[in-house]
Amino acid sequence: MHQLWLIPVFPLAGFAINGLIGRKSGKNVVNAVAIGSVLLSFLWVLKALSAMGMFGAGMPEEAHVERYFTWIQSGTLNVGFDFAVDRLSAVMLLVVTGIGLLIHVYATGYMAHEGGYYRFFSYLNLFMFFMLILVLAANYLILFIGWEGVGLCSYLLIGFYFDKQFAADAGKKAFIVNRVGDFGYSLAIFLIVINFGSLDFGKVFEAAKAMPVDQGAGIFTAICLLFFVGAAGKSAQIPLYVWLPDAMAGPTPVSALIHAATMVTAGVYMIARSSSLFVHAPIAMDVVAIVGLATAVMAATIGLVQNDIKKVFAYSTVSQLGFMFLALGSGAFAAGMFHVVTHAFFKALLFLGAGSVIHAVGGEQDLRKMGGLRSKIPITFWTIVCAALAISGVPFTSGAASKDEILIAAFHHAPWMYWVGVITAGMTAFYVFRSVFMAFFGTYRGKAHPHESPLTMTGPLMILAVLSLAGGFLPIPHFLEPMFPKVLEESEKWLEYTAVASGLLGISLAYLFYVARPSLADAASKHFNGLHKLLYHKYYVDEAYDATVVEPIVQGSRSVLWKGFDIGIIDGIVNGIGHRAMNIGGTLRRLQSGNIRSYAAWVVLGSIAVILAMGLTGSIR
Amino acid sequence: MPLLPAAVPLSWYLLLSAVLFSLGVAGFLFRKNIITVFMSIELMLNAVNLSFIAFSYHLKQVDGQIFSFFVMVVAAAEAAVGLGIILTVYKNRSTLEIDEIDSMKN
Amino acid sequence: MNFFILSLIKAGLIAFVLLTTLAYLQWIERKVLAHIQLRVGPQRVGPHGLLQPLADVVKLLTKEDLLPPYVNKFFYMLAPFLAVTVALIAISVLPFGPEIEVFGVKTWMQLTDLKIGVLVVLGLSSIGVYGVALAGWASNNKYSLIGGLRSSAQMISYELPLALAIAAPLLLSNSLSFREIVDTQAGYYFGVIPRWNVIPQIFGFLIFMIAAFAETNRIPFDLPEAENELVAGFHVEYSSMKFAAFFMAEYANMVTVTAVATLIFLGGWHAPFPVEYGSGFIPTLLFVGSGAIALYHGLHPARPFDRITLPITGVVFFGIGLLFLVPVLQPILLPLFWFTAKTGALLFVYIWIRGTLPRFRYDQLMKFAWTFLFPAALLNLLITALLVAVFPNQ
Amino acid sequence: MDAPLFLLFAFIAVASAISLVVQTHPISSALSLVGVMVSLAVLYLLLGAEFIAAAQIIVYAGAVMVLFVFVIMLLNAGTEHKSSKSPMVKWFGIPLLVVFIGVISFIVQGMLPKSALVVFGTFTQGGPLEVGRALFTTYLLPFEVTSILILIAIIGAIVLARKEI
Repeated sequence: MHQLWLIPVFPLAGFAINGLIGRKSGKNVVNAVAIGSVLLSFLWVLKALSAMGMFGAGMPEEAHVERYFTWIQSGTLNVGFDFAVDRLSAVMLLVVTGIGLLIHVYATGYMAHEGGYYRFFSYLNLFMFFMLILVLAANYLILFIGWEGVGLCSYLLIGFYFDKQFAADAGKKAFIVNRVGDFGYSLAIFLIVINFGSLDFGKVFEAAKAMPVDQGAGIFTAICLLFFVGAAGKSAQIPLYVWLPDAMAGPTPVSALIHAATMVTAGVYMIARSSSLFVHAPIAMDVVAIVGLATAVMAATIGLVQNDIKKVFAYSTVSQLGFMFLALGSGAFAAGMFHVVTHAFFKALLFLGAGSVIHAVGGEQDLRKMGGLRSKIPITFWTIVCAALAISGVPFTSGAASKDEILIAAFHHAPWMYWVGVITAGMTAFYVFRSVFMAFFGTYRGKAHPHESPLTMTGPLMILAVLSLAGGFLPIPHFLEPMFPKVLEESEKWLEYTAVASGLLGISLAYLFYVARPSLADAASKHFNGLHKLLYHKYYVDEAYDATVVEPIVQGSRSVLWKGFDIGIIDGIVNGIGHRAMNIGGTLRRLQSGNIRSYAAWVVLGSIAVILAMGLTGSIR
Repeated sequence: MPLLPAAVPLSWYLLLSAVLFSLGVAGFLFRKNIITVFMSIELMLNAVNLSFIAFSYHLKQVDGQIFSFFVMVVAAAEAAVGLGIILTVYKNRSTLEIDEIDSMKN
Repeated sequence: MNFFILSLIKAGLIAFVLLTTLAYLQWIERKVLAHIQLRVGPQRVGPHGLLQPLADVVKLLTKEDLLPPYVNKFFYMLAPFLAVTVALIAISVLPFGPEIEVFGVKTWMQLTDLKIGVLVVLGLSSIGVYGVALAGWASNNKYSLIGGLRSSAQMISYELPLALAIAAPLLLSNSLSFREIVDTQAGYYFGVIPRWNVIPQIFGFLIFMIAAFAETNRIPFDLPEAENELVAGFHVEYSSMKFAAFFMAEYANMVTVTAVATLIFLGGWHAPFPVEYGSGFIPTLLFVGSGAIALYHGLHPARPFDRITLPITGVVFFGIGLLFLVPVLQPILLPLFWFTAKTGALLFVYIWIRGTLPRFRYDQLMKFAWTFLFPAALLNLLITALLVAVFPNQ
Repeated sequence: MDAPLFLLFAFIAVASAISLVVQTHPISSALSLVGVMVSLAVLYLLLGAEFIAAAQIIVYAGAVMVLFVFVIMLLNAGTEHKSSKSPMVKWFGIPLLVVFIGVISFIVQGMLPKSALVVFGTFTQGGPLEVGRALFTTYLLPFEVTSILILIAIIGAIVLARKEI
């Protein structure tokens, strides 16, 4: 026993303490509780993992399971409250607690002047709690607890500025879209219960492995597709990605922690976790790969023209998540998880850097009103450049290592996917550097007085910058290899070169358009006006959803459910009953003389009747 | 030949209890002063207590007495609250006639 | 039938002694009060006013019995007799001494012993409220009504601390029968200090005595009868024998309460120190000593009035003192002496306080009962219960 | 001695109860009820329930009824007027009661063996010791609950007795 339960309990305690007494206590107390709880959790993760031999002798391949108590027992179904740690969750644990710790530290600087300080940190701790539950879960139901919990926290944190309409709407949107995915996920859980009689990861995967690959394909496909629906909701894949860009309404640390580094990768984690099931369902794998690739392309194209710095990075997140799903769909689960980790580093860094920039220019998020910040906030600039290099796949950075593995796996799956992926990678490099150049080069176009952020913000930036650059050398794919089914892997050098070249090309194009010849960008957008407009308005997806889903539901509810069913039938029944009751009551109320003594007489009459009845039937003796 | 038996049957106690209870009911039905009505209720409770204790004797167990003890407690609590209500009623309506207090009718 | 005859004899004896005592208690009170206030008190009727109670009885019996109009006759008549009856009944469960043998018949110096004797006394004292309340109400007089209500409220309020104060020594004695309570107080700590409940229960005793003053409507708690505030409280309309009945009830209550205090707290008829140290000679010494003093004063030429009475008294006291030395009478007389001495001492305290303390205000009185006396009694009971539970064999 | 005592106090009880019902003045009714209670206490003693008898006197006669008498005196409630607004009672009351007593006595007579005599002193389990033991062991929970009940009653009485409600 490594007392795994302590890992999530620390943040939970932090949540409870801050939530209960945070309003009264000072900021220092809130900081200490929030950061301390996550720090303790992180240290406990390190202790538990090193006790398992992760950093030394090597971790055992089977999971370490801790069983606490039986949660649900119904018939043959037995769901325990169990936690488990294997290599996969070990990686996730480190990412979640490590990045989470950095972002907590960062947030103390970023949120220093915001209202609802204690509320923010108690939510953040609650999120950590649920995320750790999700990662530590030893069965699908516990995972579902965490799954729902992080969704709740995401909603709470997106809507953190609940007095602003758009933030509240964005929160609701995220919540509702996630519900769709959760519905798929819960259906998948039911199917698993029906087919395997258990929700335990160990038992389900044993049973799946024992089956021949081609057997039960239909049910496996169904389960996996439903899982993918859930994953698409949580990890923002087509068609459920629409909530993630709006989620940027929340505070920037939230975007970094929840909507870039951890929660949105929960879908990837879950599918990687279920890899034993997915290998039985090639159709589902193909769907995952294609949807992932489509998401990557679509989000990247939208990202090309956005002007809000956080929107750009949000679409970039969607796009990178698409890459991860591409990897999963191609069977390269380890590569997908590796990208989760590296992406957590550089995307968290990008968001935190963006936060630092926004902080510096006084809350402005529009790239067109920045510029020339390079010399004013140098630390932010250089750390963001590190992240941008990593995401663009420049050699020897973390992004290059993971992205190359994904693209190679995609090539082995289907060469056309590789090519589309390479082009997308180029676009990624282009739009990321576009925003870097727009923000940091040229002359300052805003009105604020930019200033560097405090050490609590730049410190995490620098740590993440180091990780973004050097994270590629972590032996994560090798570490995860035994967890997943084998993929044949014969790296061909030209594949890597092509990918790197596309990235570099993207960077140079961005330099050309936004530093060397700024006029070219305007000219291009004028020339491709229609396309630009289409991209700028995100393919009109939100509008389409409004027209096809939201409006019909609202209208249908209003006209059919409300006016027809509710008023016509339900109210009709209720009111009808009421009228009948009034009529009957009108007759009966003659008995209610209001005279206590008559009532008493009736009571006596009744008792005599009862006693007589009992005496005559002989039930008294 | 004694005029009376040396001891009385248990049923006499129960009959006494029944008679007292009926008199309590009668008081409840026929009296119009709300306090007297309340006292009739107490009389009924007392009658029931007598039954409890008679049965306690019959079964040679103390439990019946415990129940009558609880009845007393309830009666005391009831008297405190009930008399408070009566005082309030009197303050608001300045009458104790139970037939006059019938604003709940119809 | 032996039982009935014996009970009748005892009842007659007790009634006679008690009624005489009540009458002379009045005389003693007047005398003591007078001396406290540097007066002489009743002096005319008989030597030193000794026949004054008799004269009072005659006066009360022969006075016109007024029946004011507009009173509720039935209850007006009922109230005083209810009061005095209830007060006298309580005496029946009180023992005055141990089991004795007279002419070969063994009997207790008590009318009847009940397992629940203490509860009976408490119950009777709670019934006693009716006499007062009814008297106040039936007189159809606002002063008497207020007096009656005040008195009833006061008696109900002080009954709680009274009962709680009694409950604590009951825990020590583990019985509700007066006999057994007294028996548990026999014997001496270290051979000298009496095992009376008053020693561990000194607070209980004080609370009991304070509550007893209120319960009997005595100064400083005699609000219901406050002459200058409420004329005379609930019995303002009463005269003649009915007034005497209330008077008797009050004094009977005093005797009951002091007797209960003696039985529960002061060890009943047990001597305050062992026979081995000569407690058996105390009464003889006392009576002989006072007889000597009486003789001395009687022979003094400056007191011509007492030339006859004081020497006679002295001789009688000598005789009584010698009676205590007769071995056959000792087991009867000694316990009786101790019991009477203790009760008498407490009664003297009653009179003494009446001569000393002023009267409370009514709100002070109620506040004192509920905010101090009641919590204190409760606390005393709790602590006692705790100690009894922790040291069950002490 | 049992039978005369029973008959005497049963007679007093019934007479007092009738007096309760018949008397028009509330005070008379209240004192009649006290009479019922006191005679019932004696009957309890005959049945071996010493503690309950004492509690009957102290709690019922001494506390509850005093409260009644108080309220009656405070409100200065007079005699009742003759009026009846409930025809139900007027026409069916007496017959109903007669039927009621008849049914009950019929059932009681049938239920109990004739030989079940009440002899004073054969049942001595009603002292404070036994009652207390039962209260604090078997019936501990109900006993504690009554304390809450009494607390509620106290609060209720205080709230009701306030000047404004």
